[in-house]
Amino acid sequence: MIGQLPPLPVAGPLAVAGLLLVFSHVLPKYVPDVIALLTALGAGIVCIIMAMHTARHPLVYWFGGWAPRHGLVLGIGFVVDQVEASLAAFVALLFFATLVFAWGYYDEVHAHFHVLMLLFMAGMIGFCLTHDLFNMFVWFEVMSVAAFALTGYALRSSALGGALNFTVVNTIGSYLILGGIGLIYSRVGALDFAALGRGVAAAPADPVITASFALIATGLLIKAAQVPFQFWLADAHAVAPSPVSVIFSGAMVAIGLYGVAKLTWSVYLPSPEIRFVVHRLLLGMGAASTVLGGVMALVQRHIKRLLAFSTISHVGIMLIGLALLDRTGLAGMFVYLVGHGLVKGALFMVAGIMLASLGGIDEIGLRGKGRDIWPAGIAMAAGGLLLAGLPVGLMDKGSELIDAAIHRHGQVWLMAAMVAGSAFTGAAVLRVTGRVFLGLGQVPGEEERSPSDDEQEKADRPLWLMMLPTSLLLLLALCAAHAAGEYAARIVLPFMHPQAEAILGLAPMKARHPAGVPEAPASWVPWFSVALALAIAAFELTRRHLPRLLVAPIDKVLNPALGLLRTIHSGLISDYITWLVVGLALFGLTFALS
Amino acid sequence: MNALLTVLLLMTALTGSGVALTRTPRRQVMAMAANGLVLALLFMALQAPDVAFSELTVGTAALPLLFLVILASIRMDRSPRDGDKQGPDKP
Amino acid sequence: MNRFTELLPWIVAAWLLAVGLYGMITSRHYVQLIGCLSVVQASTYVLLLAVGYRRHAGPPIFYTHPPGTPAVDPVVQALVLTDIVIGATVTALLLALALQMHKRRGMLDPQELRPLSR
Amino acid sequence: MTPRLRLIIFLLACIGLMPAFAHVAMRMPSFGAHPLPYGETINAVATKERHVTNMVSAVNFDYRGFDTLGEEFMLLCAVTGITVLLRGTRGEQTSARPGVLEGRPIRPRSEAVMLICRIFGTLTLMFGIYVALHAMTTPGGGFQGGVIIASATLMIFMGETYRGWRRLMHSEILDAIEGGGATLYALCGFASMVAGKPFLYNILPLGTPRDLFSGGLMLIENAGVACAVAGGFAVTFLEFLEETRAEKEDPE
Repeated sequence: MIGQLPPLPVAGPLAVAGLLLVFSHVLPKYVPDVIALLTALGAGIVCIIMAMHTARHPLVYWFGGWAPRHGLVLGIGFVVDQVEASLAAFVALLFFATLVFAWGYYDEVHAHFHVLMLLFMAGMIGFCLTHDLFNMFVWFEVMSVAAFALTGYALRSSALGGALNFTVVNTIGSYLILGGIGLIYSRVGALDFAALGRGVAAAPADPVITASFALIATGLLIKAAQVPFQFWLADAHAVAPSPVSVIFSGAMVAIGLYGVAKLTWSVYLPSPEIRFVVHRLLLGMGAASTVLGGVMALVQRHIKRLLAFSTISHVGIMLIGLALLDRTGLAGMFVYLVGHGLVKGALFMVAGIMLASLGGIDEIGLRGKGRDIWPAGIAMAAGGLLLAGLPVGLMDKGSELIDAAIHRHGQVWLMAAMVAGSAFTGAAVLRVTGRVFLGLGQVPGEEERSPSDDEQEKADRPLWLMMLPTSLLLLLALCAAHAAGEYAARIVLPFMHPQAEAILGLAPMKARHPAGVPEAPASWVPWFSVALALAIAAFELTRRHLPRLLVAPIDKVLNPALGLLRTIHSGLISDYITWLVVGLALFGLTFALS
Repeated sequence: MNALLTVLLLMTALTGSGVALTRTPRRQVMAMAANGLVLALLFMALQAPDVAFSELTVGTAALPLLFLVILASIRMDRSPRDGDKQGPDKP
Repeated sequence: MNRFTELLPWIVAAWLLAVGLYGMITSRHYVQLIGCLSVVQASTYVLLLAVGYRRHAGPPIFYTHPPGTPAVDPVVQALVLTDIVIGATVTALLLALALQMHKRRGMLDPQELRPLSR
Repeated sequence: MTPRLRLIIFLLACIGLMPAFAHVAMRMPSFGAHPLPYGETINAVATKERHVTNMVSAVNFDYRGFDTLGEEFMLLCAVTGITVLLRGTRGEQTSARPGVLEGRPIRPRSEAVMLICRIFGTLTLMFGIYVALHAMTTPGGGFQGGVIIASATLMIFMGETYRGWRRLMHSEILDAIEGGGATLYALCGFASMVAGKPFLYNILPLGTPRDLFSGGLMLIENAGVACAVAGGFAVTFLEFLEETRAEKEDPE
């Protein structure tokens, strides 16, 4: 019975979406909402059941009954292990919360919103569960196309512009992935991950294989919005409807990074060149994204854009965890991914509450107007502290694991990047909280010069309905962190290439044996990062009362650099494509160095 | 490698460059149709009739048609730029 | 010369990618940019089908030839078919976005359009 | 960035990529003569196992049928997106009220044009159905056939004027055809599960090779694809052509 589950969370939502479209013209109001909610819930439950039943061995499912013969894979398989199932369950849960949040909001157009959301979810879950490279690409495209359409949903010129940039850049990424698939197929003649992993192990130094990695990783890193592919994200996440932004920042970007993790750890690991590139270039990209996202978040006034930049920063931290090529770091990445998704989802919901209740999204314009919706303010403050690194909950456990991996590799400068990213993004969110909900910060700083928008969303939902999923996500982000850490440390083992331990020179671990979570290297680090965040937020908010002698030099030093960063984030698609090619060239150069 | 494939590959590169380097959208549609046709022939030569067929229906007929329709509606578009109070960037 | 023709498919694929990206970077009209995207896509077609090509072999259709006659790889062809659908749908979606954009802003110059104004 | 700077950066990056490309291209498998175990196995066994002669269809609908499921729903996704994007500002009314349009004057087509379009429309439609039906045996299939069928509807536009086209094309029906086709594909998979087999397992009798109705479940999947593609492209054409209608003035 359990063996029949894997196709359900993908094919089920697809079929429901198709039926919704067929009957969209006759369904009364709220019925599409109920159906979509139940579908997301059902998919989540199925994924949780799968996660519970894969502790000993994975669920292997061959579509069309095409089990491999003589080692040759003819069909498409789902190999569901605990990593895949847990991640898919997280995606379904986030969709469930978002659909509650958006309850009754999208009733104008025949259930089209629900059709798109269900297809979006099915694409993401398929992407998580699949064990076939091209099938992964297909689900990647399903989720991309749904995301493109949902971004432009509001039909405002900023939304359309964001959607255009998003679509063009991500579509180039898709074609690069497809090129990479063609390259590795030419060498290995297979598409199944296990077969590809064997093929890479058989020819580890083949330039065709390294080139295929470069192309596929570029495509996926575009989705994961890492420097220098990050530009589209702020445009798209800032303008998408707030429930859609919840999914974008909470899950979609991280799912792109999961794709990188999957390919790096279970397919390409045997190649020394690729390990070199991951350990140098991807690590550098992660660190750069962490710092750049944090700095850019600090100078935004459009709240959703601010949150979007903070997503770049936190995904950068996840990329660091991935690229350390350390089991603990990988486990940390997964914990951080879920924790960040929950917190960032809740924060985007708060932004949605502002759009609906306060009729705006501009931090400076909303100063002091948030007092009536104080519960949202508490949620936002909590989210800001969690982003800053408050030592409770899943995000902290994730960064603790990543810290441990960093210490093992002795690259302490990465710690500085992580602290900077967390503190900056946390400070940005705390500054918004202080300004909107407490009315502080009369004199705006550098953020005043950033672009803004006069978006608003229909105010037709009671505050408690919107606060319900927000607080649910925050509570989930706080609970059971220690158990989650141990769980992650255990489940990453089957996620890795079968020869991973030999390749990475790790002490072999007994199969599926709890690895034990390493102790935190330095317990003052999270507190330091929170203190830094509070200090920056306080500085920004009390600018008016501070002596000019203190403020002026800081502004004088920082403003030119910030201005340059802002110029680079120009919003022009031509620039973005140029940076994309530069990123591709970076891969080429790093391979040349290896 | 036979001569036909060589010629078709070179023509693909040529017509593809033609699409990318044609600046006016209306002329580009013609270049796209030509490129689609050459691609379809190339796919025939690469022994992929199914793909050639698709490329012929999509790349040579359906997509250029959509481009033409969109260009026509852009040319006709005189709707007031109420936009969202942003107005056109160029006055 | 022989070596060159041997490498020609890969060169053509890379050239299409590069020239398509060049066209996009220098484009002054969004519809033209979307057309350039199809050139980038054409490079994936050429790459995939060239990977699946086999000399002195027929199409993977055994209607007139009996099964067992040498044939080219059918898998890449199936992949390219999917690719064509993806390309067509994304192109249509982009065109719809561009049209709506034109209605809002009255112009479609990618070197002027910014999602959020200052 | 100025266009000039952008171009310089782009060209520098391209030059940086040249050696990498050369290195990879020299090591690419030799064109047309390298082993491809996956495809060769399919070529060797598919006719025997699935009783079809078109290997591409066998891959698309059976061996890798799950890819095509995703592909159909991606199409559905894109078409839904296009509908949302284009209909959003136009509103539902215009599309639900065919023929009563102030904008486009009904310019009568000459009898000859109408006749030619009717003949060609019918022929195109027949050809589309023919192509869609022959998926299992010869080149062609639901996708190609679906696009041709959708193009045939355009002949109505050319022959019968905009009013006639709008009278015949209802977005509700096209939505239903499109969604129904894609759903049919998904239901094929569930039917296999109900029969106690893996998702998309070919549960129907396979027929004889070279026969039009060989392939078992693939035939139904193919029909689903044909409907989804025909409906999807027709909706796209419909929504796009709706945009060429001027609000107040006559374009021509």
